[in-house]
Amino acid sequence: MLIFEHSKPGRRAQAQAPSADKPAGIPEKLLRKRKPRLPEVSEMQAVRHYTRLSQKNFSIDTQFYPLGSCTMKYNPRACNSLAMLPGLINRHPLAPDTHSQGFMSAMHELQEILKEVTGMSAVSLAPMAGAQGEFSGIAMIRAYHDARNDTGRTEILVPDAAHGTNPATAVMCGYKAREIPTKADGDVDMDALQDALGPQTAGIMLTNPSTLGVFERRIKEIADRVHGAGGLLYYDGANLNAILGRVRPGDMGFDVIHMNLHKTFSTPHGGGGPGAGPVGVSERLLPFLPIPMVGTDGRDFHWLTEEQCPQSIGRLSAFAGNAGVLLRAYVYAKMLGAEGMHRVADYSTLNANYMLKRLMDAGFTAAYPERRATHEFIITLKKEAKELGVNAMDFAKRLLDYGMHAPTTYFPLLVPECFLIEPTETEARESLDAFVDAMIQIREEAKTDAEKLKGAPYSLPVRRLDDVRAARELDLHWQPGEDQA
Amino acid sequence: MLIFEHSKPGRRAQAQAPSADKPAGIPEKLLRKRKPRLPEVSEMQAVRHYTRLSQKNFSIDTQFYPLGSCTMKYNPRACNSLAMLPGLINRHPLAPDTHSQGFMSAMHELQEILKEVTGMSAVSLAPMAGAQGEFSGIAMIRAYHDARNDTGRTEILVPDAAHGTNPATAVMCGYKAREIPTKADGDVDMDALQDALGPQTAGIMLTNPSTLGVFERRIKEIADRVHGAGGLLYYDGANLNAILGRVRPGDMGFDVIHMNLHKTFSTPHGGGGPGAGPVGVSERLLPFLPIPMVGTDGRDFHWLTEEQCPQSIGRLSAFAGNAGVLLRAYVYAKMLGAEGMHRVADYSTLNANYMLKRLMDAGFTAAYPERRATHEFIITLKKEAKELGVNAMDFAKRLLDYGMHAPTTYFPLLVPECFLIEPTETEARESLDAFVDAMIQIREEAKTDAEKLKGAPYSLPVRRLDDVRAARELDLHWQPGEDQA
Amino acid sequence: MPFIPHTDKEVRQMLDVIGAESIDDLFDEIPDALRCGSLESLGDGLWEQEISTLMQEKAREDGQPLCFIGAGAYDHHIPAAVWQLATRGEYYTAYTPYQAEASQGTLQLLYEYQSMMTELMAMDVSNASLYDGASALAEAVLMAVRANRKSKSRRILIPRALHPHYRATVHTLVKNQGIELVEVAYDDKTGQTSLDDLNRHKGGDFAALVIPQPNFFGVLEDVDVLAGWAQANGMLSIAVVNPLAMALLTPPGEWGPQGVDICCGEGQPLGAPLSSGGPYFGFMCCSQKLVRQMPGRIIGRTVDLDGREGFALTLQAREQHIRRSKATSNICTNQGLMVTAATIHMSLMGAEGLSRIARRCHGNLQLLVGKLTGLGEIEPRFSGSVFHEAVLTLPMETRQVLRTLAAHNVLGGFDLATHYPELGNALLICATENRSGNDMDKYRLKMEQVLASRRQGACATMAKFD
Amino acid sequence: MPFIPHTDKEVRQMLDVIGAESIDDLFDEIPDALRCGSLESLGDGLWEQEISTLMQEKAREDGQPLCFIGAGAYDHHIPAAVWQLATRGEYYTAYTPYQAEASQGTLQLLYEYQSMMTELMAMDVSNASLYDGASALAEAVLMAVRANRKSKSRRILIPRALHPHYRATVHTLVKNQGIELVEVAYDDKTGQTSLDDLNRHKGGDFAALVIPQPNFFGVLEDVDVLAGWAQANGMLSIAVVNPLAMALLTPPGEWGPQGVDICCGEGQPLGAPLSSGGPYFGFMCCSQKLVRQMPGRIIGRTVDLDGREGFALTLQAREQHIRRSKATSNICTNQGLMVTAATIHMSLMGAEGLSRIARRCHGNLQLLVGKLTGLGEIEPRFSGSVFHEAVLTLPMETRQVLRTLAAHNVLGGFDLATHYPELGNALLICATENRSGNDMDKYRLKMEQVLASRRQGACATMAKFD
Ligand SMILES: Cc1ncc(COP(=O)(O)O)c(C=O)c1O
Ligand SMILES: Cc1ncc(COP(=O)(O)O)c(C=O)c1O
Repeated sequence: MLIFEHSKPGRRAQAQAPSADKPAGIPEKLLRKRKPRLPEVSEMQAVRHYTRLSQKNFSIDTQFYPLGSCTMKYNPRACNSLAMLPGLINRHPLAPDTHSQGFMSAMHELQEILKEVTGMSAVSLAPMAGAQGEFSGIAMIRAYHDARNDTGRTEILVPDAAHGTNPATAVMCGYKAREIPTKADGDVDMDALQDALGPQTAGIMLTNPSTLGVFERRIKEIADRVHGAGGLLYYDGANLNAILGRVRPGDMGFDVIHMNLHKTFSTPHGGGGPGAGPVGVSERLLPFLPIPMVGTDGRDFHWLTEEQCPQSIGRLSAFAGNAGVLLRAYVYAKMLGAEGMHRVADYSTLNANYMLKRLMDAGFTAAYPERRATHEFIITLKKEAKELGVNAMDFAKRLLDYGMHAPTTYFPLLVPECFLIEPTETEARESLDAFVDAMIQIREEAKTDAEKLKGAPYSLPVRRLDDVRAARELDLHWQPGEDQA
Repeated sequence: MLIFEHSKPGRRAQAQAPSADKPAGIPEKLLRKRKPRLPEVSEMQAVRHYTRLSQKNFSIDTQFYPLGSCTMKYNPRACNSLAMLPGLINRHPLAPDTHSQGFMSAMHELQEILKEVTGMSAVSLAPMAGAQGEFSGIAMIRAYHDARNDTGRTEILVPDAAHGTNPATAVMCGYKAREIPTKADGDVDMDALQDALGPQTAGIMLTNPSTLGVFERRIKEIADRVHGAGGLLYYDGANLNAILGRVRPGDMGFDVIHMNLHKTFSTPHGGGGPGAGPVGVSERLLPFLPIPMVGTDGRDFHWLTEEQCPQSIGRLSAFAGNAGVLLRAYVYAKMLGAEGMHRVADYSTLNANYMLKRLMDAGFTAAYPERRATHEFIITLKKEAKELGVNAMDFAKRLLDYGMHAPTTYFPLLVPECFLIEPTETEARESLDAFVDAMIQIREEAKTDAEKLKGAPYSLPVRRLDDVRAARELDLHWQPGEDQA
Repeated sequence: MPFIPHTDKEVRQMLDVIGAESIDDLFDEIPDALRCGSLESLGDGLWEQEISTLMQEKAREDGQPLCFIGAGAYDHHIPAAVWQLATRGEYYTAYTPYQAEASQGTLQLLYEYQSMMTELMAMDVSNASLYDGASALAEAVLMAVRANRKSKSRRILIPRALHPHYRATVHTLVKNQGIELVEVAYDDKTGQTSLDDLNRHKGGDFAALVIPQPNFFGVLEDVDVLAGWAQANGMLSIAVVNPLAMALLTPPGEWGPQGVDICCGEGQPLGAPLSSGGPYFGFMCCSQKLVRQMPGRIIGRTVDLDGREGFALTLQAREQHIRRSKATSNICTNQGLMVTAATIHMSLMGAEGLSRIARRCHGNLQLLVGKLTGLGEIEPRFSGSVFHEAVLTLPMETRQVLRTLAAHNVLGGFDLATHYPELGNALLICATENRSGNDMDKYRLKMEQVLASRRQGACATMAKFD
Repeated sequence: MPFIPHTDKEVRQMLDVIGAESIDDLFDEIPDALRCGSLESLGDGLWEQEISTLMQEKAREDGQPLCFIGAGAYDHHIPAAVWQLATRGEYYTAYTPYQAEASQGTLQLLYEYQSMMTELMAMDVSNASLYDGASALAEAVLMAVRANRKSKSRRILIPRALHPHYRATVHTLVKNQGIELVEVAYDDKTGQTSLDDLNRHKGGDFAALVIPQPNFFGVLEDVDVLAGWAQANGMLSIAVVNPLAMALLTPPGEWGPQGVDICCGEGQPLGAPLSSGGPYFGFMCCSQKLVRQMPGRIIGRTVDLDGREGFALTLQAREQHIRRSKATSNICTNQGLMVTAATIHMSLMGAEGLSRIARRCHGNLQLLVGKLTGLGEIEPRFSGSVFHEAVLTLPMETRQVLRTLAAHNVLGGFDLATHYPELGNALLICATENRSGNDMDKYRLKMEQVLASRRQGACATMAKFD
C-alpha cells in the first residue's frame, strides 16, 4: 500500500507546522494555484508506514550481504550518532572559520589519514561519491596535460573488467574510453596494453585488486609503460579494503586515486548513498585538486578555495561535499587506528579466501582458480547453467529465500554466469559457512526441481519481478485518483 | 537462535572496552574466580541479532494495537528525542540545584499541568508506574487515618471489575481487599456498596470510566456514601484518557488519584515499561504525598524532601522516580495544550463508540449494549463460543494473522469470553474498519472451519505456544553448553 | 489537533454511524454537574519546533558539569548501538507481551536477559525487572518474609552502610505490612558492616539479613562471613549489589557456604543513562526453591503447536492480573525498555568488557583519591578496601567545598553530612571510566584552590579564580 | 581489533581450510617491493568512549551560533520522526536495490518519492536523486545538450543571479565536454534576471536557458516570461528551484505556455540537516519525452510472477552499469538515505505543512528586514519581490560587520563582496522558521551596536559590548 493510499483530504500531521500568514509582497501570479497532492496522513500513519516498509529490506543490520565490489561491512553505530551531534549537524556550511575549527580540524585530520593509508601527497575530500572522485581524477589528468600544452591526448584506457563508472567517467571528461582485454589468469593483457598505448593516451584507469578479485601483479610494469607513453595512472579505490596497510596505491605508481569511504571507511550505503569519494594525488597533480580543502597554519584551520588554488579543476558541489559522510569516516578511522586499518585487509582477505576454498571444495568453479582471492572473488556458474539449467540469477534469487543477500551477479561482464562475492572482514565464519551450505543446497534443489528454483524467491514480500514490463509499461509515479479506486 | 548461540570464546565487541589494569587493593578472596558466561559476539552480531528480534514484535509503530485498558496510542517521536538531549540525559540525580533548574522547571510545570487536568490540589511525580501510584495513594489514605488516630479501618473496597493491581495494592498496604459486585448495566451495585461500608472501611478504589468501558454515573452518590462512612476515595487513573477536559477526578469527589503517564500521556510502553504513575491529592491528603517533589519560591526551583514534608509516606525509589518518562510526558503535554488535551478524550471516545456500533451492527454482542462506550468497550464472544465452538482466545490469535494486535482478552473477569477494545484517538477510521471487517471474516471462518481457527496464528514467527508446558517444565534461562549441542 | 487523524468529514460520517449528533453527545452519561471547564491554564499547544527549542534551552541551562558523584547512579559509557536499537519502534512502542506469538522479539530478549543475569549473579533464576534498585530491595524483603518458613518474625536486619535512600524506600514500602527494619552499625574504622554489632542479634528471630556489595561507602563487605552468618542464624540472605562490580567480584550465588537466597540491585550501570535518576531498572534473582515467591514477570521457553521453540510469560499465577489480592506483588508495568537496553549492553560488552570497565572505574577512583589526598589535608575516611567509590575526610565543611566547586562547574561528590552526621566532613567520590585524567586534574586543581583560599581565610573570593 | 569477529582459533581453522600458514601468505601475490609499512602515523585506535569525547569537544568548539545565513542551505525544523526512521538499520545499511525482491522497502519508498516530486514540481517524471543541487544542474545542462535536437550548440544561458557556487560547479563538470556557459546579467534595480540582457541573445543558438526561482538574491524571477522566452527561441528551459518554495509558488511544470523541460535543485530543505553542507541531495524532474535522457536511478512499478504489485529499478539502459561509456551519466551511488528522509519529511508535512513553513520563513524574513532597515542606515538592495531571503545594503564594509557580529555569536548573513563586488556593501540574509522573534531582536540589537560604534569611529571596542 502506497503512502498516498493512506491519505485523506484534510488530514495532517499537525504537530509539524503551525498556521502561518498569507505571504505578503509576492505577486499573485507567482503563487501556486493548485496544491500538490502530497500525502495527507497523521504522524502515526507515516511512522507506521515507513517502519513497516523498512522491514521489507535486506540490509547489513539484518542479513549477510556479500555484494561484491560494494564492501557491505558493518557500519558502526557510533559513527552515526557522533556525526549527528547537535553542534555538528547544525553547522551552516558557510559559517565563518571562527565557528568552524572543530569541524575543520576533523576534516584536516581525515585528509592526513587518507594520505597516509594511500601513500599520496595530498587529498581533497570534495567528491560526493566514487564516480565523482573518478571524474575529479580524470579531470585532473586532463588539466595536467593541458597545463603542459600536451593537447593531443584523447584516450583513456580502461580494462574490460572495469566498473561501468570508469568508461562513463572518461566520456564525461571529454575522452574516448578504450578497452583493454584481460588475460585468462585475470591480469591485464600486457601486449594489448602495449598496442593501445601511444601519444593519444591520456591515462589508464585501474583498480588493484581488480574487479576480478585478483591482485594485478605486474602493476609496476604497467605503471612504467603508461608513464613511458606519457600517460598517467588513475586508481579506482573501490577495492582499497583489500590492501589497507599492505600496499599503497601511491607506492604502486598511481598518480591519482579516489576512495569510496562508503566502502572502505564503512560509512553506510543508505539504500544507495550518500557516499564520499575523496581523491588523492601525487605531487605533480597537486595544483589541480578540487576545492574546497582544509588547510592549516599549524594552529588554526582555514578553507582552501579558488584563491589559494588557481589551477584547481574547480568546485564539485555547492558546498564542501558530503561532510556528514566524511565525519562518519573520520570517526571510523579514529576507532581503527593503525592496527585496525591493517586488520581490515587481513580479515577481509582471510574471509574471501576461506569462502573461495570451501566453494571450490564443494565443486563450484572459481573464475581464477590459480589465483589468491583478495577481499573478494568470482565463481562462475556456467557449468551449473549448462548441466542443470539454472543460471546465476536463479541461484541469486534462491539465496534470498535462505536469508542472505545475493552476491553481485553478471558483473564483471567478461565472466559468464558470474558471482562476485565479497564477504568483508566483519562477517563471522558462521555466515560464510552458511552461505556455502546454502549454495550446495541450492545446487541439490536444482538437480531435483530446476523449475522450482526458477520461481524463487518464495519467502519475500514479492516473488520475482517483471523487469521487462517495468521498462516497457513505464509506471514511474502514483497517479492521483488511484486511492479512490 | 539465542544470542548465546552466536557466541564464541574470545570473540568481543572490541570497540566497547579498552584493556584495563588488574584491580589494585581488592583482596583476592573477593574477586570473582569464574567469568560469567555472557555472550561473546561482535558488535555487528549483536546489532543484527537485536534488529531481527525486534522485527518479531507487534507494536504501535507497526500494527493497530487496541489492547483495552492500556491506551496504546501513538508515541510521538519528538518526546523520545527531546527527553534524550545530552544535557538532560547526562544530569546526575544528585546534582545540586544550581545545575538542575532546567530539569526542575519542567518537572514543576508538569506537576502543575497534572493538577489542572485532574482537578487535584497537589501532585507528586515520584511513583514509577500505575501500581506504585496505587500503593502511594492507599498508603496516603492509611497515613491520613493514622494521623487522625482512626485506626480501626482495615478494609479497602474494590469493585469486582477492578484491575488486579487494585486488590494487590490494598494488601501491600496492609489492608484487606473487599470486593463489590457490579450490576448488569455496568455500574457499581449501590446496595452491595452500602452493605460493605462501615467503620472498618478505609476507602474505595475506583476507576471512572470503569474497566468495563462505561462511565459510573452515580459517582457523586458513591463519593458521598463512602465519605459518609469515613472512608476516602481512590481514583485509578488508568482510564483518564477517556475524560481529559470533560470531567476531572477531583470534581467527582476523589481524594487521591494516580495517573498512568504511559497511557494518557503517551510515554512509550517499551515492551513492558518503564511507566510513570504520579499521584494527585485533595487538600486533606497533601501532607502525605511521596517525596521528592519540586517546589518553587516563584523564581528558583528546589526539591521538597523529608525535611519539608515530615508527614510524607516517604520515598518510593532511590532518586526521583522515572524522570526520563516524566520528561516525555511533559513534552507531550506541552504539544497538546488545552485544546489537544480535550481532543484526546473526544476522539478516543468517538473511535470507541464507532467501533462498538459497527460491531453491534455486524451482530456481535456488546457487554453493555444500553451504554455509551467511553474510550473503550467490551464485547462478549459467549454466543460465538457456544454456537461455533471458537472462543475469545481463538478470535484473538486469528486477529494476529490479520496483522492486528488482539484486544485485552478475559479481563475484566466478570464478562465471559470478553474482548476489552481500546482503539485510542490516534487511530484512523481505516484501522477501526479493518478490525471490524476482520472480526466478521473470522466469524465466517469459524463457521466453515472452526478447527483451523483453533490453530491460529499461522503467519507469525511461532504458532500457538504451550503455556502449560512453560509453567510445568520451567526453562527460565539458557544453559551453558547448549550452543555446543 | 496533534496526533489525531480524523478529518471533519470522517467525524460526521462516524457520528452518523453511531447515530449521534455531535461528539458532545457521546459524553451524555456524565452528569452535567461534573463537567469541567476548558483547562485553559494549559495554554496553546506548541508545535514540535517550539517544544524542541524549549527543551534545548532547559537542557543547556543545567550546564553539563563535570561530575564526580556516584552514590547509586553512575556515568558509564553506553555503546551507541544500545539506544539506537532499543528505541526501534518495535521495542519502544510494544507493551507487555500478553500475546506471546506477536511478541517473540521482546520475549526472547527477556529470556536472554534472565540468562545473562543468572550468569552474572551466579543465581538460579531471574525475573524480568522491577522498578529500580531501592524498590527491588523492598520486594526482596517482602519476599523473604513470605518465604522464610523458619522464622515467624517480620524483622529484617539492614546495614546502616546500605544506601540511605534504599533504606528509606524499603521502609516506605514495607512498613504498612508491619515489617520492621533493624539497623546494623558499620565499623567506624573499616567502613564495613560491623560484625560485633551483628553478633548482638545472634539468636534473634529475623527473616533476613541484607548484605550490600560494595556498600554505600564503596567499601567491600566480607560477604562470605555475612552470608554464612545469616544462614547459621536461620535467616535468609539478601544481596544488594552493583551489577557491574559483579563482573569483577565474587557474585552473590557464591557467597558463603551456599550463596545467598535472593539478590537484587540497581540495573542502571548496565546501559541506562543517568537521566536524573530514572528510568533505571531493578533486577532480582533468587534460588530455584524461591521462584514461586518471586515478584514480577518471568519468561519461560516452551514450544508451539508445531514443536518449534518459543517464549512466553510464565508462572503468572504469582501475579496480580491472575492472583489479585494474593499476588506476590502489585507490580504490573515494569521497566521493559531499560532491560532491552541492558540486554543489548551486556551482549556488546560481554564478561570481559564489563570486567574491563569495572577495573577502569576502580583504577580511576584510585587515581583520584591519590590526587586529592596528595593535596595534604584530605584523608581517606575508611581503611576497608573499596571498589569504585570512596569516602574522604575534608578539612572543612563539605557543603561549603561542594558549593564552591560547583560554581566552577565541578560536582565534587556526595555530601554525607545529612545521612551520616557522625562522619563529620565526609565526602563520597566516584570517577567512572568517563572521567579522564584531565578531568581529575581539573578537580584536583579546583580543590587545591578551595583549600588554599581557606588557608587564606578567604573562601568567599574563590569564585574569582579560574 | 574493532569490528572483527574472528577468534584466534577460528583464524587457525580457516587458514587450515585454505591451506595457508598465515594471513601474510594470502598476500603473496603482492610484489615484495610494493609492500608498505605499518601506517604508524595513524596511532592507536580509540575506543568508543574516547572518540565520543573527542567528537563532543569538536562539536562544542563550533559554538552553535545564531545563524542568519541561507545562501543555498537552510536551517529548517525537521520532525523528530524523520531521522529516527531513516536511520533504522534496514534503510541505513542497505545498498542500491539491485535485488529488487529483497529491497521492496527502499524501492517503494523511492517510487513514493518520485511521485511526491512530480506532484511538487508539476512535472511528468522524477529520478531517484543526484548528488546535490549544484551538480544536479550540471547534469541538467548535459542532458539538455544531449536532448535538444533543434540546437547544434553546446552553449547554455545561465543567469548571473544564480548561486555562484552552482555556476562554478556546472563549469567544472561540463567544461571538459566543450560546453560553454554564457552569463545573463541581472537588473541592477530589481535583482531579477535582465530581460534586456537576455534579448541580446535572441536568435543565438543555445541548447538551454537556466531559470532560478527564487534566484540567489532571494528575488523572484518572472518565470512565465523566461520560460516562454526560451521556448520561443528554440531552447530547452531548465528550472533551478527551492523545493520548499514550490509549496507556495507556481511550480516549474506550469511556467510559461507549457512548463519547463527539466527542473532540478537542492533537496536539502526537505529534511536534510545543515550538516556543514552535506550530505544533501539533488533532485531532477523532466518532461515525459526526455525520460530516456535522464541521469540517475529511476524506479518503476511492475508485477511479480504472481501478479502482485512490486517495484524495481527501471530504464537501466541509461546507466553506466549497463551502458558504460554511452551512459547518460557516470553516477552510481547517489543520495538514497537523504531521499529516504525527504520522503518521510514530505509525508509528515504534506502540502499544507510545507506551504505553512514556506510562509513562516517568508514572514520571518520580512520581520527581520523590517527590524534591520528600521535602524535607519540599512536598505534593501533590490526592488524585486523576494521569497525567504533578501539582499541588504550596509553603510560599512560587510566583512567588518559580520566579523563583529560573529564575535557575539551571531552569523549575520552571507557577504556578497567576493562574488558580486559590483553590489558594494551587500549582505544576503535569511531567517527560517527556526529563528524566533527574540533571535531577530538579538540580531537587531547587535547590528545597532555595530552601527553605533561605527558612528563613534570605535568599531574595535565593540567586542566589549554585550
Ligand atoms: C569498482 C568500482 N568502481 C567505482 C564505483 C563507483 O563508486 P560510486 O558508486 O561511489 O560512485 C564502484 C561502486 O559501485 C565500484 O564498485
Ligand atoms: C485499570 C488499570 N489500573 C492499574 C493499572 C496498573 O498500572 P501499571 O501497569 O502502570 O502499574 C493498569 C495497567 O495495566 C490498569 O489497566
